[in-house]
This record gives sequence, structure tokens and C-alpha cells, in this order.
Amino acid sequence: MERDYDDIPGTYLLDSRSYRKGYHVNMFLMSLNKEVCRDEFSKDERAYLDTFQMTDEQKLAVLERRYLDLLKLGANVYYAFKLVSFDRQPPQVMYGQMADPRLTFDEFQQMMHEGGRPIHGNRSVEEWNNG
Amino acid sequence: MERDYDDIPGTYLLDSRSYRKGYHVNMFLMSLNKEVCRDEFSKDERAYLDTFQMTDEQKLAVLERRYLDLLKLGANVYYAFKLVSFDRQPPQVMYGQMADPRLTFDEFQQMMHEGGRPIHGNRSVEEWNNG
Amino acid sequence: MANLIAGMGTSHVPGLGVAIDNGKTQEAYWKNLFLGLEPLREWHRANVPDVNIIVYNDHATEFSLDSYSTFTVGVGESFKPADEGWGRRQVPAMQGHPELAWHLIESAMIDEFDLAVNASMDLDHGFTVPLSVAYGQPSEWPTAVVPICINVIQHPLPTALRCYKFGKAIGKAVASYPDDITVGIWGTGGLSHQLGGERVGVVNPEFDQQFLDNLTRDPLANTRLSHTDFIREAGCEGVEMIMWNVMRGALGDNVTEVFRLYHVPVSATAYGAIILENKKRRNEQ
Amino acid sequence: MANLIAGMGTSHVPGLGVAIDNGKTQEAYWKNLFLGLEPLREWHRANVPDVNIIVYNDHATEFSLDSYSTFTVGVGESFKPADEGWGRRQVPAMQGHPELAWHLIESAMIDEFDLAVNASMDLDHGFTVPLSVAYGQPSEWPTAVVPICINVIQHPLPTALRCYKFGKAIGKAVASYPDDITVGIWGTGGLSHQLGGERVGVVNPEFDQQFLDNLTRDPLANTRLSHTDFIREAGCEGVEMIMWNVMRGALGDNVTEVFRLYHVPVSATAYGAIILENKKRRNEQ
Ligand SMILES: [Fe+3]
Ligand SMILES: [Fe+3]
Repeated sequence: MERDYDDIPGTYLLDSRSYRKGYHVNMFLMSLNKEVCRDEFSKDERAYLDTFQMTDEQKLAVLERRYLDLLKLGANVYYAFKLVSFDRQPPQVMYGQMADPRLTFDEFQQMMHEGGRPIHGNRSVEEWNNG
Repeated sequence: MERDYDDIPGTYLLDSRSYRKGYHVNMFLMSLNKEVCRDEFSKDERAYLDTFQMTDEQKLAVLERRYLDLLKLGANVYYAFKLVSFDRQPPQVMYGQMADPRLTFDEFQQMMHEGGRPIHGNRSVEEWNNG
Repeated sequence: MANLIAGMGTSHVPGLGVAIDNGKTQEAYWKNLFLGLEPLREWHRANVPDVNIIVYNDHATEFSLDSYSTFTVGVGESFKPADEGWGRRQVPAMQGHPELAWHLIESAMIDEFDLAVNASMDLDHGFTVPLSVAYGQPSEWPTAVVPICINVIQHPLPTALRCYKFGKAIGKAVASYPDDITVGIWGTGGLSHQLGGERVGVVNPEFDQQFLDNLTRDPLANTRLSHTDFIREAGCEGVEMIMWNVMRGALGDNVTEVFRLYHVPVSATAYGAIILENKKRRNEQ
Repeated sequence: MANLIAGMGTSHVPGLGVAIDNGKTQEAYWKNLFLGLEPLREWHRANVPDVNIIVYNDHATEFSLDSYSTFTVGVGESFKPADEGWGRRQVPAMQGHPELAWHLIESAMIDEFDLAVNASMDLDHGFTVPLSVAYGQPSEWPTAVVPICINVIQHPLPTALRCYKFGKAIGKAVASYPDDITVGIWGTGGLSHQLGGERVGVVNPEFDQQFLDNLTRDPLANTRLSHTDFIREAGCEGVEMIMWNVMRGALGDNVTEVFRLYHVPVSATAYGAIILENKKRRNEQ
């Protein structure tokens, strides 16, 4: 079913569609709140992932830390942070990786220092296509 | 704080007052939903109870299966059922024990067969005192 | 457009499940009750919707003092019978209907109902006993379900009126569901019962029958009862009847009562059941 | 009678907590922001209520897809900082105020808010960062708290109007609380931010400043925004601003803005803070 926010570009929110698609990957990410699960995951990432009913595509995206793909496969960004924290990385690494075009840590910091990504031109897919 | 149901006789409901008074005893009772906890409790009832922050009075009432006292000490009847089930007893044993005057299993069944406890005379403490 | 065909109210006393599971329904204690339930089961054989929305309450099984929501809608793909203290009841798993559940949540949230969403809740006797009452012992249940758990244990509870209004919101959501499916709605729990305290075993047939009469003829009368009215008149756990208001609210203003049973005792309670067909549906036929 | 003295809005970006915990507030990245926050901290030093009602959201910490409620009120005696994936934040435990929490629940349920009650939830940065912003690094927090968790992550969310109305119900509950205590209310989260997707890093100062202006001058304007308005204009996570509507709704119709700060960037977000004193209180002095 279509939603009135579907034309907002580059935006992935947790609704009933992504909820169902991303249920197991999000529950995996959620488990990293627990130290005992983080320990399991450190020992053997693949083996730990195999205890969740995730698709292979989702597992690979986790293993390869492809964050944008994770969102496309149903993960929510607040859940995805758990993986960034697990890696002891600053979130800007994830932000830069997801940005289009991609940005390094410094480039992302620079964009934010200059006031962030401007809203003008970023409100709708139509604006993007005409941009 | 008084409530408008405080004058209903022989009735113990779960509200903010009993919630706070009975929090730990109810959480103990709730734990009996889990087989692993039932096993622990079977092995050594007292030792298992000591893992909960219950008062001694509450622990004794559990050990001695004094159900009416349990309600007076903050337990809710739906939680108390877990203990009855643990003992593999029919609920009528608990019902009869709580009734005033006390009823045996057969007496309780008999009262119910005759239509249950009549509402007349049982609506308020005042009716009880005048009964 | 989904079509809400009818509503059922039924008590959900655990003993009923025990009697069915252990083949005791022909024993002296149960015989008359199950004889009385035959027309209800007959109706269910002739009227199997695609989905039943089942309004029930959890009895210190899945939800506890630690975390209790007023209205919880189950969006799981399927649901297991719960371990309530004596192992899981040996009945089939319940297939969910996430599409309808989410549609209902999205619709009712816009109507200012503040719902909880749950994907993993096990379902206790409050849910599984009504299924057995209606469908007996099939190898799998004939319909998908949307479980709606109402807090009727831990005060403050939703008011009787709030429950009725929630039912209205459910009815509206069903009517706007895009797929052409048939839906039933069940309210469970009640009638008179008090399970704890010195007054244990209270039964008030006049109150119960009036409540049943009102369901058909004057549903708003049942929304004017306070929790204290229910507790005083029908016992501490009699307040479960507010769940029948959700069922009634979901139906149209005009209903036809096609079944009623009132029987004392089942365990420490008064057993009641009712089936209300949506009038609109009759006219359409 | 309890007295609601004021409301605060503040973003709750985790980076702020990291900067405070690690003594980085005088570093180049943070210096101007914390200089700007000095008057806010000054106000808090002079205005310590008995209890703060803190409206926040959980970030996949305590609540997950398995079980999510719209409005959850914490009735615990105390609350721990949560492990969000890197161990518990080293800040003092938060003392609850179960009496006020239960009073609020009992009052708002009668007003048809369908609340969830929770005694054991750990509190994540959404809750602990605002405490650090206001009170720095004390050995214990100067006030008790009533945590109110709002679902602003898992759609459908409560509408901006529903949040404002919930605030009204909270204000009414505080006004009818029998004890003579002082109370503050905080809305947290926001302002512009989008943390995921190709559009990550969106900031819309015009929208944010208009939202802040409306809080003081025309709070109902902020209740007419749809979730899609927030998401489109202020980023996917900018929708957290609806929590500020709860804070604003709890205050009276007339408020005095005594502090405002708007600063870009904090991490990937626009930081905003505001303090609104209830006019009634000023007149009484
Ligand atoms: Fe029940
Ligand atoms: Fe947040």
C-alpha cells in the first residue's frame, strides 16, 4: 500500500512494510544491546547471525557493514546503530557511507559544519530528479 | 487514597496500592510460568523465594499456601493461581480456603451448584455488618 | 471491502478447555452446558469467516506488573498457546493476520487510540478457550486471528465506554480494509465471577442477563457502568465484561441475536454466550 | 495541589552525553554550544522542582518490534541508565516518583488515554542526555522523575495533536495531585535530523525556528503538522518534535519564553532548546 511519504527521497522509515521485511534483522541488531550477545557475535559473526531467521542478503549486508543496503532490506537506523557501536565507530562513518554521493568522515563533518544538507531540493523525489 | 470500591466486602483488586505492596510477591508468582523456575522452586522453595525481595510475611504465606493472606499482602488472584497450578490442585481448593466461612472442596462446589454466592447481602461492608 | 459478519461473546473459563481437552464434555458436570452450546457450534460451522478478531485478556501469563498496556494488538505471523504454569495447552498454533492487524492499528491510531503492538505474545486460556468453545478440537483452527489483549486486571482499566468506542474504531477499520474478506469479532471473559477473597463465588444472574439484554437492545446502557458497578454487582473479575463492549461496538447499531446461553456454574463463574449478527448483512443476503 | 512551574524542550543527541562524560565541552567542536547553554543551566540551578516529568523516546533499547506501546509511563521506584550497545552510561540512577506517576495514569485513563505502565524499563540517551544538559555531572540527580516514553520510531505514531492533548491530560493530572509539590515537564528529541538514507544530514532551520516560535505564540499550529510534514521538512527523525507538543500541552495557554538556543551542528542534527515558564506562576509570585 502506498503512503504519502513515499515520495520523500533517500528516506527509510519503520512502518508495517519494513517492520515485516526487517523483523529478524532488527531483532538481531537489538540483541547487541546485551553484552552476552555481543560476545557471541564477536566470537563468530556468521555463526551468530545463523541463529536468526534472516535472509542471506541481510546476513551479508551485516557482515560487510553495508548500512544503506541494510536499510533497504528492512533494518531501521536506530537498530543499525547497534552495529556501529559494536564496531566502536563514530556514527559519522555510517552517515557518510549512506549519503549520496558518499562522504568521508571529514566530508560529512564539513557538510554539517556548513549547516547540514539543505532542505531545498531534498523535499521530494521530483525535486531530486529535477535537481 | 480511598477508592469508591473500598466498601465492597471480601474483595482484593490489583490497583496502585496493592501493585506496590505486592510487586515482588507477584513477580515471584509470575516466574512460575517458566518451567526452569518451577524446577528451581521444587528443589528448595525457601531458597528460591529468597531470590526475590519479598517480606518474610509474604514468604511464609507462600510456603504455607495461605492464599487469603497472600491477597492481603498484595498478591493478585491471577498471579496466585500459578502457585495452585504448581501444586497441581484444582482452584476450588483455593476458593474454599479464602471463603468466609471456609468451605471444603465439596462445600464450595455445592454452593456453586446452588447458583453461587448470592449477591444480595454481599454488595457492601455495610450489608455484611448488618447481615 | 471487508465485511464484519457477526460478533460472539463467551466466557473463557479455563475449566472449559480442560473439559474439552480431556474428553469430559459428556460427564455429569459438563453435559448440560455442552448440550446448550450445540447451536452455537452449529452456527460456527455454517459461518466461518476468513479472520476472527478476538478480544481477550491475559491472566498474568505474557504481561505482568513490569509491563502492561491498555490495548495490545498482535501483529505476529502466528501465535503459540502459552505456558500458564502447567505447560502449554495442547491445541494448534494460531495463524495471525498481520495485514488486517496493521490496517486496524493504522486506522485506530488516527482515531486517537493509543495502541501497543506485539509480535511475540503467547496466548493463554483467555484466547484459546473461546476457540475450543466455537470450533472443538480441529487439527488446525479454521480461521486466521487478530488477537487484541485488553487490560482488565491491573487498575486503572479502560472505561466501559472507552472499550465500546475502541470497538467502533475497529468496526470502522474493518469497513475500510481494502480486501474482500469476511471477519468475525469475539468478546471474551465474564460473566459474574469473583475468584479471590472472602466473597469468592459471587453470582448475579439479574445483572448478567440485563447486560446480555443490553447488548442486543441498548448497548449504550452497558457503557454507562463504572468498574465499581461491575465489581460490586458481578464480582471482582466480572469486570472482564467490558471486553464484550469492544465486540458490541464493532458491530452496527442494529444486530440480531441468534444465540444466547446462560449457565451456572462453570467452576466459580456464571457462563454466558451470545451471538449477534450484523443486521446489515442479513439485508444484503 | 502540585504546581507545574515550567517546561523545557531539548534535543537529546547522544554526542552531547559523550562530550559531557568525557570532559570535552571546552573543545572547539562543543565550546560555543555549551557557552550557549550556560543560561539554561543557570535557570535550572535556580528552579529545581520536586519532580520532572520527562517525555522521551526509547531508541531500540528497551522496546523493540516485539512489543511497542504508544505512551508508556514509568512507575518504578528507580530507573537505571540503559546498555544501548556499549555498556551502561556512567550517570547516577534516576529516582522515580510512583505516587505522581500512578496519579497521572489514573487521571489520564479516565480522560481516555490508553496508557502502558512499566516498572522496569532502563532509560537510554533519550532520557539521560537531557538530565546532563540541565544538571551537568552531579553525584545524584537533584529531582525525582516520571519517565514517559513515546513511540516516535515505529509507525504509526501518535499524531502531533494527540501528543498535545496528552500533554493537556498531564497538566490536568498535575493540577489535581493532592500534595503540595513543584513539577517540571520536559519534551526531548529533535530538532531537524535525518540519520539514515541518502538524504542523511538534512537540516531545515526555518522549519525548526517556526516550530520554536509556535511553541510560545501559537502552539496549536504545531498540532496541525502531519508526520509526513515533519519527515519531509525536518528529516526522518525530526518527527521526534511531536514529543515537545506533549510538554507544551501540559503548560497553560500563556507561557513566557525565558530561554532559547538553536545551534547547528551537533553530530548530524540541529540542536534546539527552549524554556517556557507557566505565566500563572509568574503572576502568583
Ligand atoms: Fe479471564
Ligand atoms: Fe531521539
